[in-house]
Amino acid sequence: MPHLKAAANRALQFALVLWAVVTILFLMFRLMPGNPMAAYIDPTFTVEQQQALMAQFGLDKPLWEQYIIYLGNLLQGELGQSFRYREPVAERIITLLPNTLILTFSSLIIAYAFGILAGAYLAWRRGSTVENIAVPLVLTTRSMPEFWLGMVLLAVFSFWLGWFPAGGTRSAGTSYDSLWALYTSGEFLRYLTLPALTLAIYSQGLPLLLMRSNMLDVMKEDFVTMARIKGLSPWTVVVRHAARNALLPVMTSFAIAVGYQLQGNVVVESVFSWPGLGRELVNAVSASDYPLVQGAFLLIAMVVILMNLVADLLYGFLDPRVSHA
Amino acid sequence: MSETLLSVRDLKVNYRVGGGGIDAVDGATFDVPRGSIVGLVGESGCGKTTVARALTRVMADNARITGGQMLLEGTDIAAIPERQMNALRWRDIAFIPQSAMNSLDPVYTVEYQLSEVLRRRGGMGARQARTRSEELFDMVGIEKSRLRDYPHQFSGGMRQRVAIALALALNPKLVIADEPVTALDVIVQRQILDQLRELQTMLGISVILVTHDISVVAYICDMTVVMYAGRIVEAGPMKAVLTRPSHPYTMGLRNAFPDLAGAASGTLTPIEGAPPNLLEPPPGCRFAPRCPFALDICTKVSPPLRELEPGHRVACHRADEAAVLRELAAKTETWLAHA
Amino acid sequence: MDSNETLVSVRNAQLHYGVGGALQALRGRSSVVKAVDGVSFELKRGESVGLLGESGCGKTSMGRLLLKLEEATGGEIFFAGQPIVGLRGAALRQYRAKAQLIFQNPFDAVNPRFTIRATLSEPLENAKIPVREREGRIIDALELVRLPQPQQFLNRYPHQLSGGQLQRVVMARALILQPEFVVADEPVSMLDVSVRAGVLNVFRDVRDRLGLTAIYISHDLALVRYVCERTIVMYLGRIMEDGPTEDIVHEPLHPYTRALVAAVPVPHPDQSHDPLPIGRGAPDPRNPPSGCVFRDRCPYAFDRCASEVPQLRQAGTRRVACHLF
Amino acid sequence: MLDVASRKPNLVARLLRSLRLPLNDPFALFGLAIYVVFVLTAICANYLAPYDPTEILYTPSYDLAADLRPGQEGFVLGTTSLGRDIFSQIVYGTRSALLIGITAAFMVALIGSIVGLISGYFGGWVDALLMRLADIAFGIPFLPFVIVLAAFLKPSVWNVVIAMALVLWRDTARVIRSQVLTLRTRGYVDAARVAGSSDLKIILRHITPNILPLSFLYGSIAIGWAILTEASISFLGFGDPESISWGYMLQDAFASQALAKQAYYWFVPPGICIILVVSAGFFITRGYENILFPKLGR
Repeated sequence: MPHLKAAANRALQFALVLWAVVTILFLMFRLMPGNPMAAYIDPTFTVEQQQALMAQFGLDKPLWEQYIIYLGNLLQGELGQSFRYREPVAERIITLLPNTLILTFSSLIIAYAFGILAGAYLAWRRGSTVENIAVPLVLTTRSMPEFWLGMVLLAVFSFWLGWFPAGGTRSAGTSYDSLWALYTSGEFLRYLTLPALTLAIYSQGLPLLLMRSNMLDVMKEDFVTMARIKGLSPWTVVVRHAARNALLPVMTSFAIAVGYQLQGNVVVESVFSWPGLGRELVNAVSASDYPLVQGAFLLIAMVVILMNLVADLLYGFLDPRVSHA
Repeated sequence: MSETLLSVRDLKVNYRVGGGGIDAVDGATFDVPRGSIVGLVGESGCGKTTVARALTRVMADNARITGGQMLLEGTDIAAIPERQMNALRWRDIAFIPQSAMNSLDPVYTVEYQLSEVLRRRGGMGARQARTRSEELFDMVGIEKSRLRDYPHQFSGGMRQRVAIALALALNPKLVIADEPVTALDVIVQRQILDQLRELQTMLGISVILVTHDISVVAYICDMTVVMYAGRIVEAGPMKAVLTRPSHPYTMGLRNAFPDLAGAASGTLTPIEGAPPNLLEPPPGCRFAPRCPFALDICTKVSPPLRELEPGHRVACHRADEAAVLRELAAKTETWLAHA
Repeated sequence: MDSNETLVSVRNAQLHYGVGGALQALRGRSSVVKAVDGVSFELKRGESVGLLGESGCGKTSMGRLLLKLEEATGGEIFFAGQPIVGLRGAALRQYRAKAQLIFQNPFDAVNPRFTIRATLSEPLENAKIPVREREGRIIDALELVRLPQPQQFLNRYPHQLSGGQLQRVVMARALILQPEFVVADEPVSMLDVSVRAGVLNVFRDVRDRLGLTAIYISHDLALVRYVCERTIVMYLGRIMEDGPTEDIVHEPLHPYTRALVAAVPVPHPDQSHDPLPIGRGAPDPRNPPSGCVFRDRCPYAFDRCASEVPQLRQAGTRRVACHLF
Repeated sequence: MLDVASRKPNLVARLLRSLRLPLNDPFALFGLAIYVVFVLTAICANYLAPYDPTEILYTPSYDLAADLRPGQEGFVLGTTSLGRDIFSQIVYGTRSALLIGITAAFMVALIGSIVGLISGYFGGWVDALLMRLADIAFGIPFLPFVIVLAAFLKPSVWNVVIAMALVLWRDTARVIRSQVLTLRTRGYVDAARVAGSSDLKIILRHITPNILPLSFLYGSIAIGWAILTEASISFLGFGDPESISWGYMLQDAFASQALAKQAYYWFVPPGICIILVVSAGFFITRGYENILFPKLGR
């Protein structure tokens, strides 16, 4: 029973944070220097379109009234018209979301698989030369600008060796009737490899260091010593007891890492011209396409906030000391 | 089978610290008769826990057995290879930790941790392990339904009962309990000690009880081994050692313990000073600097363990004057004059 | 300073913790832990009382209430006739100079970064004692607690002292402003047995010389007996029995006190091994039994114990909270 | 007992020791060396750089010194497609990187520590309010936020600093808060209260010295974040056009097809500089032991 109460509590916090970010976004765009109307109306729109948008978003009304309308529109998914593409912002960003998510999750899965195994291994080989080389190396990957790493991989594997395409998600001219068809086509993997690898190299540092430091802590615990005194095999002691406990916080950090990774995507998608939300946001800002900027930012923020909530719930769910309080 | 289950002969354990090393145990010799409870008593840093952990051969990374023998029914478990030693673990030698709170894995149910030992170490099948687990919980007085609970759902006393059940899982010959009741309140402590005694006599196992509390030794132990600064200063039947202490340290310890049954205005006499720094231990008897009866020889030659009466051994140059020293030690001025 | 003046008077003191946030209170019965649940007693000037009980019985919380480290959630506490609940500002500072606490863990009670001189001058600074007088008062305080050649300790750091020495410094800090009332919370439980006697003797000697009114909190009846001529036995936040220590040791009245006295082992072979007159269960502060909180473990419990909370009543030389009397 | 120097250690020694800088550790020394080199470079950039980083250069035979390989025509690291000296750009880039890095890190560490201290020490509704603010800050994706800021404010070096001060205090605050929560339960804090010390005095004398190492650690992490963020922002074209930064160099190289031209001498050195400065921060504080997320201690 207490577990449900905690979950409800967290969900309430989720709604509160989401509402706050939405409000911040609203204020930022309304209080921006220059003409607040520009937040939704581009001079090149036809007069009728301008009137329609003016009414729809109550741009001539006082601020707080606009805010109420804004929230109302938001709930119905109404985010206004993109200046450049002349189509509803909502539809456009929804279609781009899967590209970003597949890039984020594929790279994170590689990063976490490698990080957890390497972290556990490094903890086991505490104080060895392997550790003295590996840990600084990992730190360097944490100090690397992701887009620069992308540039180097592109220069080597694409332009020099030609193993991988230079960008995008499919060769020019080919078309797929659905996203699923695209994602499952063999060719797509060749496009996904470099950007996913770039993000994976950067983000594997976190699970690796987290797993390593947790393992070192857990190995000192009494129940690990007791496992050895019981005569259990080293494998059982290290994997079944030490790693199982050390894994707990690493798994919860996965959800938060998705939030952080979404930020990394912004630049990596630009380097690999990967049609995701990040690149869309960058192009929209360059083109001062404000409704699209709002929409893209909002969707990224929602995924980040959702992931923070998932991390909380995961933490409670995974650790019996919380779930069976 | 011989009357003694385990005899420890001149055991030495060294901790590597920085450049040098500390002889935390510097030549411990004592026997554990079959089917008896031996109290290993001493203050913090005297080496009692090091002896207990040495018997399991699972010690801190920087600790090594550097001398002596530990003969368990003739096998020297100080010397046998790791594989052979591991075969003995939990089947012959089991261990009860001080606070069971973090000695049980928090993410597994108690039943999982019991059956893990019964199946992996005891070779039992799933069903057989199940019935044995229930039997063990009955023995220690916990309802079977609680097998499915996690360690954090048990109170301090209940967790200690789980630890006892775990230790008795494979009917070991020897159970080493490292301060099993220190972290418990006095009523629960009494109930756990009674249970430990009851199970010990029923199963006929030998127990080494490591503690700093003489009253606990008086309550439950058959034999007593008193340690100070890595050495054994006195050992023998509990009644003899506690009623006729023959080493000044044992005498001093007894004065320092408040006695509820004693007179109200009894004064508590401290032993002034502090245990020696084992990095550079003083020559001769290590208790000499704090001992009110120390002679010149005490600071030069370390006294060997000599037998005063059958089974009652003392490491003190003035052991034969024990009766006289005991009278003097009972008076507070003896210790204060020395301070 | 006539000796039968009541210095400390506690009337129905309560300290309840709401477990779980306010939101939980909104939705369901928020489980409240009653650490101190209606405790009343009085202390004459110069009197020493032992507060005895097992962990979780509320003895430490009672000590913290008296020293205003926790704010009582019910009842009143008077010091020399003045109410201390809700005391603030200058009046609180004055009270602080008169009432002091000796801590359980000497290694935790002194800031590891402070020299012994800095540790002892903090109370002097707060009491605005002129700088030139401080060194002298520090030396006097250290001599009072019988620390040999105090001068050599002033520039040392806590980790360079033994447990016994550090506990003497903690005592010196508590006594440096000549308080009237001292609470000692298990002051020797962290020390080796051979060192305990020394610290206890200092405490007894100083208390008698300065005529202090003292409360000695402990779970060890034998130690309480050595220090205080009166003892209050607590269980699950309530007083079970209050009276002269010798009577309680030799002729305990309340069933819980009987079990407590019978359970204490003595350091010589001939002691009784017969089972304790008490049920097994552990006290659970979250949902204590109705009526008398001890009834679920009491061998003499009868129906009235469940329906009516036993009040402290006079029984010979003692006060007992039990329907048997 | 080992004897201690009788003279009372002076303030500076105590302050340094309270930061617990592990100067005997090879990594920390390596990190410190990198910082020293880059700070010196930043200070005397105009002496070290042979040319003005934005000046279009010509070879002695008057044709555009474009796309020259390192060593050609005396250009240590070669030139860009526009004929500008890469080495000079790197030297001047140090200036903006450190300027932004240190100011942003100072802001983040300061705000985070203060929020963490107050909410950790006082608890109650103050704690709840500040931590909800932190949750909201955690809900804002940082880089996208900086980009959206760039849409309004005219591009400038300080956008990153403002954005970090507004958002990135969140990590430091949460970590400092959990540290303060443990410190608050320590005996010596209760002892100070019983000794009559005021809350402010307790915070300054007992709590703050113990959290300094942690805020210094998160300060150094923030330096890394600031430099990486500035580089990303400039790379995306929202950087400050007047000031030359490593991010701008990479954007310039990327836009001029340096990858296709395999002009590694152009885009690899700025990346290496960023890695050196950012990793120096980690090494100095040996932060790598806990370079991870703030432990999810609620």
